[in-house]
Amino acid sequence: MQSRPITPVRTYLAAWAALLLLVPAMIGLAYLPLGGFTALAVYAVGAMEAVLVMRYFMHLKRSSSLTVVFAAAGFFWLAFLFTLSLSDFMTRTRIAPPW
Amino acid sequence: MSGFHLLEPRASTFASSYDWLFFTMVVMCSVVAIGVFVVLTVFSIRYRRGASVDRTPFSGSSHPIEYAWTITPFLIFLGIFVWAAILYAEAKTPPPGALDVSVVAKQWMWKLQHSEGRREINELHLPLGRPVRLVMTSEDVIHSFYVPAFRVKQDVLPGRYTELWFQATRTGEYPLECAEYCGTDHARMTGRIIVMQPAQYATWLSRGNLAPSMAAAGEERFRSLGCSGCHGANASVHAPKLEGVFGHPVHLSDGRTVIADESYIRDSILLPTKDVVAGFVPIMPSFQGQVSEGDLLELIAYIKSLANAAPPPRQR
Amino acid sequence: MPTAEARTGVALQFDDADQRHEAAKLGMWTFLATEVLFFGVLFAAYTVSRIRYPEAFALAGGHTDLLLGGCETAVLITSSATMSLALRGVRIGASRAALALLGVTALLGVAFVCIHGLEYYHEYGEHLVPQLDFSFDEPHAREAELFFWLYYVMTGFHVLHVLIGVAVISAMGALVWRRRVGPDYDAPVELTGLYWSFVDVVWIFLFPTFYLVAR
Amino acid sequence: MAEADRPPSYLAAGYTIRSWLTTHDHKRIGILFAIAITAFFFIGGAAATMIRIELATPAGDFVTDDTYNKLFTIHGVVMVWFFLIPSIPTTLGNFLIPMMIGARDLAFPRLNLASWYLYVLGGAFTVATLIAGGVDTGWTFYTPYSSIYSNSHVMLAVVGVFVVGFSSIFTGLNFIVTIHTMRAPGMTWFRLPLFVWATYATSLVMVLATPVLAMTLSLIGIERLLGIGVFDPALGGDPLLFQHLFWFYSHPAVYIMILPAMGVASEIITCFARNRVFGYRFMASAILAIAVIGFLVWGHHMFVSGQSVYAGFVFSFLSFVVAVPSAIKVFNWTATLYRGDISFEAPMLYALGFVGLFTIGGLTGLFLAATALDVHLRDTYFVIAHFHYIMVGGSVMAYLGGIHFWWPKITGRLYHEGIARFAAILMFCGFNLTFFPQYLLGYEGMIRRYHEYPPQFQLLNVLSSAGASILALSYLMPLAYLAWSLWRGAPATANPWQAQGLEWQTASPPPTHNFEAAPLVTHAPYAYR
Repeated sequence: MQSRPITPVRTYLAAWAALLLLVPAMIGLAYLPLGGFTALAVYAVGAMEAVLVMRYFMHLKRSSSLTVVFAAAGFFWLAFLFTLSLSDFMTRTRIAPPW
Repeated sequence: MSGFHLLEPRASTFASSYDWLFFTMVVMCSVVAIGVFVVLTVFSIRYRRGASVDRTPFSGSSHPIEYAWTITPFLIFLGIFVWAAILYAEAKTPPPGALDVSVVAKQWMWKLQHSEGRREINELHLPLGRPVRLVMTSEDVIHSFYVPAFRVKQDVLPGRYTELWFQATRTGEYPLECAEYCGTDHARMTGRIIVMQPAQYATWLSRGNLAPSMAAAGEERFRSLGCSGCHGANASVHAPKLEGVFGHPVHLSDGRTVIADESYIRDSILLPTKDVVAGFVPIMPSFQGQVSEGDLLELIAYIKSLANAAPPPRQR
Repeated sequence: MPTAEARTGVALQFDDADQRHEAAKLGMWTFLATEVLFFGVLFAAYTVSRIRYPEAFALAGGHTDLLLGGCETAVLITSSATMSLALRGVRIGASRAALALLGVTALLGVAFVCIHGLEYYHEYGEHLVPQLDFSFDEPHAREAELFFWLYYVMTGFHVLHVLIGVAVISAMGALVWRRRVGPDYDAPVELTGLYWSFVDVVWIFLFPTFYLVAR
Repeated sequence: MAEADRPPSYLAAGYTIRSWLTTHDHKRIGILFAIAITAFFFIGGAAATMIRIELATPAGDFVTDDTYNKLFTIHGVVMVWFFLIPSIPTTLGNFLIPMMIGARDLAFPRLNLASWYLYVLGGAFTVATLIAGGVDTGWTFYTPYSSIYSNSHVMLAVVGVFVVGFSSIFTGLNFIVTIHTMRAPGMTWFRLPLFVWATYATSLVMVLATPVLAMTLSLIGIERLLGIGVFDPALGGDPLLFQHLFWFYSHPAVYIMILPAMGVASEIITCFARNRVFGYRFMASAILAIAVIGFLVWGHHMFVSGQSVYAGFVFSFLSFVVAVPSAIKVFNWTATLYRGDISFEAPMLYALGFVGLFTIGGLTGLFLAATALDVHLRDTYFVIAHFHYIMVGGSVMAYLGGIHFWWPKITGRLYHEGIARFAAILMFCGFNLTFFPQYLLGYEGMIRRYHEYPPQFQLLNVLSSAGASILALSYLMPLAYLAWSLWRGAPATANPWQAQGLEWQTASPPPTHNFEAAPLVTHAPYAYR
């Protein structure tokens, strides 16, 4: 039987601290006057946090590439859903104004 | 079984270009299908068990032929895609100067109104050889305006406008059908399109009920709903003037610029705080629930009639 | 082929414990991929609505409680960390520590639900529950109601996941207590940890979605 | 090994009903599924029969408008979710996947059984919908009709589909994990039979698409219950959002139906042509390509729905792209016959029928992928004919071909070959007579979901209804002679077709744990020569 990897405690604590620091960062960004980019910046921080959780708390860092592919698949397919449905919602204008 | 025919009549400009593409595809697909079936049959007979033929396994690489039959269909598909896309873009772009007709669908009937004011139910009289543009909405569920002889179809949605245009090329009567399932009497939500010579059409239009034009009715509503109190020429309230707006770009308070089309005017009446014109305060109340779809179309017709009026000097 | 004896303790379809562990883990990740799409539909509905009504969503988004939301985020992140540490405890055979950490995780989960309940209660007081006695003094009342409807559906669905997680974590505590899991066999705890951290990931995206709209 | 030492077959592992309802054996669960989906096939078929009777005359004289609407809805709901989607994966897939990869069972046998119970529960809701008075939204549940306007039992129907969706997710998850982790020694990815590849790809689609449907239907349920939601325009929603979400599932669902059928056809054609499949790697990649690209084409159902023109172009282009791997597969099956040693037993007739009908169905799909052509054909009988060619001509033919092919393995009995061949040919003819006229009807503008139609369409409709009666007969025939073979069929040997594949290396019917000794795989599949 293979031995399972034992992650050191300080790795978990470091990840936890980083996550707790990113939360106020996210809130702070939301107050910055970046116009349309605020949402983008906030969700980018969110994505960073999600990656941290998945890498360290969900041990993707030490998992096989197959596991990483499966972990990414859900998000990847969600991206299909978003891009292609937004390709409709964002472009509901005429090709050329007929006037 | 009367009136059986295999070829659907072609009664619009779009129908002929449509059928060209359609029958090209029919020929092409038949060639492929027959080709596959012939080869299947020949192989089946030639290599049937017991026949004395050379059965030494195919030894060469299968890749060249596989790439060939991957890339060839792809290129043909690309061609069809482009051809169809060009036609589709054309069908989605009404030409300028089209005759406008308003369509309101509801379970299970079509209510149509010409901009001159004449109303029809489940029937649409049209002049030959003139582009016609329908601005359509639904009062309940999704319907679909479909005229097989014109090869055109467009879903009619509640809560927004969709448009459809065509130009009839043959006089006569053609069935109009609802193509999107809409409940109990979906199958009976049908009607007729009657294509007439322009002169006849003009006579037809002037006969019948002497309703005011849609724009005139809209102007009347514009007053009775109190719109003129703010948007009128002598209003004291700081509201955008509506002369010369329709069909022109409007700058919004959030920096975007939109073309003032039917959908924009509709949204401005129902959701006045959605797209606020730059330099104005969003103080207009929503008219959601106070105006019917028909009223709305009349109001829009009125605002449209102001499209070419000179905008009054801005009082800022 | 391993003999029947070599397979004792592992369900019959598997060759050995490694194969079983690998299968369980892959199964969990596949399940989480479906969960991403479950929540994804709601996020898609939210995104489309927000694109249609940006001002309304900005206004309505100002009525959520950022302070409580921030606390919930911190609580959930911390619980995710304690859950990982609990798994580590099981793996190195420190069952007492593992038990304690599982307890803390479950309590943090309960705390999250309680804070959320408090938030829901406040919003009820402010008439922000759609269809109940919704009233919104600013413009865009109808679209704001849509925002709050999405808020309740999405956070409610998430809270449901948290509650399931708390129940499963408690069950894991029982397994640790009864020595049914340990250094030789930790798959149930590992899978629970994956699920729990996933619930955390969902919240990390829910938080900016409802609490940080145009602040 | 002496006869007495042989482990008992899986059928002899228990004879009580309880032993079946609590089994964890993938083979027995496969049979439970086969029984359940056959029952639903005939429920859906009964609705189809009534539809065809109504459409034999232009007037709406056989059933009322509301009844007709409920008939086509229940036909769609039952056939899509309770027959076509589970058909091949849960029966043949369940039975064969572990054997084909040399495993003793699926990775999660209890989950597999739970999947069957969920199917039955979902089915119970659907039957309850029928008993309560039916549902009239069409299987597509378009909003706002389904969420606000329909007065029928939408909630019950939606719950049924929601529940059966979980059955689908669990089955898919089980297959994915099994194929990844439980292959026998030496069974590398490129030694997998194409049926395993097809089932794997199908499972990916099931797992990644079904949640979207489940959640979307829940949103309809909430909207209907509470009167607020994201789909109804009167409430600020967008009905096209529903269509996007619905087709994000329901277009890939078409590939859930056809991919396993492609796998079955590949197994049968290679066996009866005694030839390696032409271009194995191309075939395997084509299967995966179809599964992935199949997720990107859903908007071709919405060219006239009010979707933006640009989105229309994107979806149209991607739809043509997904047609390429489908074309490859047809060419490769044809090429597999080249220099073969072909015999025409019933499974082969079904498989060849499948190739022919799938070709026609696929080619007519190109018309619907082309934006401008779709404008006229959308919601007409052209669409109906197209997808029945794929789903009935394709999937059902392949399903029956597979059932015949593996019948000796599953039951240990041989069916009557002559009757089976006759039924296969009858089915092919009946099918074409039923559905080919519908292409012509579609081009002439006959709309789907109409119970009344203009008289000039009657000739073609009568032809179609006549074909349907032949088709109905040809579906009842296998039911009868296969059942007969259970009692009177000759006992089958382990490998009656001299087929390759691990499932043929064990007894017919196989022992509970499939193999007496774990197989070791040393070569690629289809080593017929």
